[in-house]
Amino acid sequence: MITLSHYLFLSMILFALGVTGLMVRRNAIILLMSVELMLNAANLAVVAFARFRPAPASADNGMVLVFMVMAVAAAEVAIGLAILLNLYRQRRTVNADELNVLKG
Amino acid sequence: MMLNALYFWFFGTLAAVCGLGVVLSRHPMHSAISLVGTMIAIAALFLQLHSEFLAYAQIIVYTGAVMVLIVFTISLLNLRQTAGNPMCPSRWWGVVFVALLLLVFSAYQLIDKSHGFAGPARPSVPPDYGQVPTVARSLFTTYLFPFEFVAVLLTAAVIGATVLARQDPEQHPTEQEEQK
Amino acid sequence: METLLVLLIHLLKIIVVFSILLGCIAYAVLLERKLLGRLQVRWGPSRVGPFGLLQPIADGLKLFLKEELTPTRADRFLFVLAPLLSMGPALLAIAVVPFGDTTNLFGLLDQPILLQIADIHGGILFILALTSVGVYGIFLAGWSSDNKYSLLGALRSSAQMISYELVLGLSITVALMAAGDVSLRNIALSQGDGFWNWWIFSPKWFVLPGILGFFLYLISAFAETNRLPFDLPEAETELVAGYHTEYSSMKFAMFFMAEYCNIITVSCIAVTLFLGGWYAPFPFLPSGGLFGCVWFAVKVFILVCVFIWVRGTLPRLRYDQLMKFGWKVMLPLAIANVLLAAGGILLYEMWHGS
Amino acid sequence: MNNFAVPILGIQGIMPELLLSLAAVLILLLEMTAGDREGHGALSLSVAGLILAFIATFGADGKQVFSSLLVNDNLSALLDRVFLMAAFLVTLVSRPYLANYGLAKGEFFVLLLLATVGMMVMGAAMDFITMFLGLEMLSLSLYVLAGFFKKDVLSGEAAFKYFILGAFATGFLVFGMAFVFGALGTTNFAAMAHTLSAGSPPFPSVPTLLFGLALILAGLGFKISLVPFHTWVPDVYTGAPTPVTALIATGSKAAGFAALVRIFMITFPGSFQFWGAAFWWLALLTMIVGNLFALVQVEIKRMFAYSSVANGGYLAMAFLSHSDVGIKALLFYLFAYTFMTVGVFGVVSLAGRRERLLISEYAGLSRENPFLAAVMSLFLLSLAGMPGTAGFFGKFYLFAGAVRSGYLGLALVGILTTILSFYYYLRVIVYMYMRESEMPREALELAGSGRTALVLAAAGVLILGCFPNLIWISIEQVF
Repeated sequence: MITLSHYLFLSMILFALGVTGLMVRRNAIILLMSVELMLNAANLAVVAFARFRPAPASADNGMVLVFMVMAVAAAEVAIGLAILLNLYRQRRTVNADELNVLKG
Repeated sequence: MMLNALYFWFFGTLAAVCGLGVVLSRHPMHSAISLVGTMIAIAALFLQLHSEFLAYAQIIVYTGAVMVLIVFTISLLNLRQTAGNPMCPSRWWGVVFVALLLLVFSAYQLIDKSHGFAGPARPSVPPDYGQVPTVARSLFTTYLFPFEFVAVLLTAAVIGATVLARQDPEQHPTEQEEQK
Repeated sequence: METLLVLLIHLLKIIVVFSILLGCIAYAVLLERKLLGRLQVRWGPSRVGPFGLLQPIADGLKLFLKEELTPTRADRFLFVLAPLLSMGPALLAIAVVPFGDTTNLFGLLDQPILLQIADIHGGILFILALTSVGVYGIFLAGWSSDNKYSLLGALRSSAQMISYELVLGLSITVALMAAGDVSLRNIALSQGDGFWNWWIFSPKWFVLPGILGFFLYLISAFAETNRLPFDLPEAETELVAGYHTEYSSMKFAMFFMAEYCNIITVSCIAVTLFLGGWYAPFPFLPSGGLFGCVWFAVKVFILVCVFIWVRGTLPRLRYDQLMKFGWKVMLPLAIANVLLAAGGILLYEMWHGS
Repeated sequence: MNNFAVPILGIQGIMPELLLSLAAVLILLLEMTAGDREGHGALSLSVAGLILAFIATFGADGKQVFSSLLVNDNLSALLDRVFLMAAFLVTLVSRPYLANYGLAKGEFFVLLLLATVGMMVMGAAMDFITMFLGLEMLSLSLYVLAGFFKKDVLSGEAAFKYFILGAFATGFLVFGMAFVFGALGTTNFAAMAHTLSAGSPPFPSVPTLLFGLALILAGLGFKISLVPFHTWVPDVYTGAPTPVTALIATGSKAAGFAALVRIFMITFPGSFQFWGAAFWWLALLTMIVGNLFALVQVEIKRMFAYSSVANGGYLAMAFLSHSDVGIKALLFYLFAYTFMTVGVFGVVSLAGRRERLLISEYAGLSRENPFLAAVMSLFLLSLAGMPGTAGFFGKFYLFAGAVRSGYLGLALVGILTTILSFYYYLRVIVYMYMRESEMPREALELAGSGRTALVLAAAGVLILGCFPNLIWISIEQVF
């Protein structure tokens, strides 16, 4: 039987993969994609929770949340790619390790 | 019930494997295509969870807009394979941390059966659960403000993206078209 | 036993619909060549079989037997994936199109069956979702070929498809608003009793938004299917066939079939949304059961002919013209149209007391 | 046709936000039609919008609007005033600063206004959905503003780092929201509090809720740059255009605190035993790390970046106090902090045609422009917590609150680090007044709106420092 914890577990795996991608990859576009993976994992968790809650009255609430996250993700990617494009024009690279004029 | 489980395992595995592909692929384009795979698999799982509207929205918004934008940028910047190891070995401690987190969470999930965490009975859902009209109605009534606000947010994003990505005309007039 | 029967019926439906669809695709090619020939005052294919009717089979055989080529520097995985991604969504879209109401096959069955493979609630969204996946087929084909013409073709095509998808979405919104539903079957059901109830002419909004919506839909459908006058992605004269330059044999055939399949699908959607679906133009003509399918087929046939006719008559646009047209003419018109339709519906409902 | 109930709109409830958005749209139209090269039109429209919005905040009636997604209470009105003040001062500083670089475009002001709208929505949010949208509006605008100097490598890199780490934090925040939603079945703060007080347990289990809250804390901790999440701060503060830095340091941080207050102090006061310890450690670490790193910096923006981190630590201390005392101290400090931080970054923006990056470059500023040196000293003294300035009372209330709630150790650390901070703040004053510049510079001219902004900020610091009651009265009305 497929239960809530199946979905949560999958969501957790995807989230962890996103975090891992952000940590180990240096290509900026892949970093961006890892963030998307994290957001997707969160969306999956919300939808699963909404479906499995004892009182599904709150389902719309969760779905609107997911929908808003999607819309924001689209906006975020647009901005992120614009920043990347600008960066690429300046430096001819999108490798995060080569961006070291500012030393953290 | 069998079919249900099969469906979950198929798309769940697909999502996880494609997610792994995002992290491990050497070429950004392969990562992107893997991510598209993950998103489609998640949309399929949304369908299983009776969230029809979100399943379509997921595909239309993510694969249809977000990922196309990313794929476009990859090919515009013509990012070829990075020489050597695309991963950064010094960051693997972070991975260990994430793995630990995952382990703790899953162990806790498996142990904590007392709260019914491991297997609540699936509650029956109303027939219009997650359908387009249902979600639409709450978007235009209860959640009217977020709906309108997200429009403002997208406008801000459009302004921002154009400000950054637009090349000032005196520089390279020929590349103007590509920015679309 | 009951479930087995249901499954069997579904399977049969799928087989029937897809075999008809594949046949239609094959003969749409022939139709195009014949019609184009006539438009250009020549005969078109006429050697294979009577009137060239076996030409599609010969074409098919030729494509099957050709050698498969893969460029050495191509990205092999994506190179193979691309035609599949192009073909798959194109074929799948037909699954939600309602060809007719219900039928019991002249009394053969006790219970009427639906003349539609799957009546899903969010039918039109399903199709939009598939369209957005279809972009990847073309894009990846161009990208993975490692050929600059292919890449340019692919970039152009996806940019074009994304731009016109907005218009497409907004133009169908008009029909969705009038019908108050997103299920294709319900939309078709809302247009019975005569052509004046079809959403293209509907009095609900005083005719204009319906017609405008239909033509906006048609124009953006031309762009979505990469047909002339919007066939920039494969413009032979400048791009050497664009994204499928490097494809041959079966893989090429898949792109080819996907294109014609898309033409048929967008025609089906246009018929369902704007032209009354399976309903006859006058209420006294029969449109139940298989008669509906006939009406549906006739309408789709006419639309496909329009596609070919346009190809025969209009010249190709320049790329920047196409983009400008999409963003500066079509999109504002589509948005205005949605507002107009909304206002029309509001007035109508106030008038009729809803 | 389905009829559905039209929701109660409550337009009055979002009047300030509406006015600002309107101003933003007008600026865009102006840009499109008139070609407002020097940004004068954009500046006046922004200023008008901000002032009108400020007036509109006094219409707060404590009602929840838009199906209780937003609340229009005294707290949100007060926070709105903090945001609007920060945005107002930053706008005034921006025009002369941008004009120096020939970049005074209308879009800058549009994004600045929209970022402010985001902050205000965040401050008024009573629901995860609105809070998230406000946060994203704010963040997306700021990412772009940080990279507004397209030709500048530093600005591009700052925008990139801010974006990637911000998106990372957003991921955590959304994941956390998912789990809190799962645990309580709603995204509405009032409904959550109600569910908890009604005694119905979180749905799968209590740890689900705590897991979600921890992730949210991490996500918002980024926004307010608490210590383990502060790594972006020095780079972004240094690379971004200085007025934008001022906004990130004040408005954005205040908005983050507003969200934290709404979630942790108002919605989940009952689970203090769980999150209280987290705040204790975060505040401690933030104070120590911020001040220690600020000591060793040679670049001025980097030093102020760490100083801003340290101030975040002082603010985080407020969470440990009993809720209403804590919130009041927090609000007061936010006012004070806004004035002095916008002030110092304003001076940095305007102290020369090209920015002075190093602290040593400030040598001899008192001769070039005595006014700048004087207000800078005032802001620095206030940051250090000198009596008679706003910073003194701000810190006093915070430390007093901590002591009263029994966190003597933490307050002690706060006081010790404050004393430490005297060194690096006073060092700048020493440079300005007692060192001679190596190469003599001519006298500096200050553009009108920049001078106004600095005068206003200085006035704010002095008034709050001498008559704290003026603002304390309206803070008292919050509860």
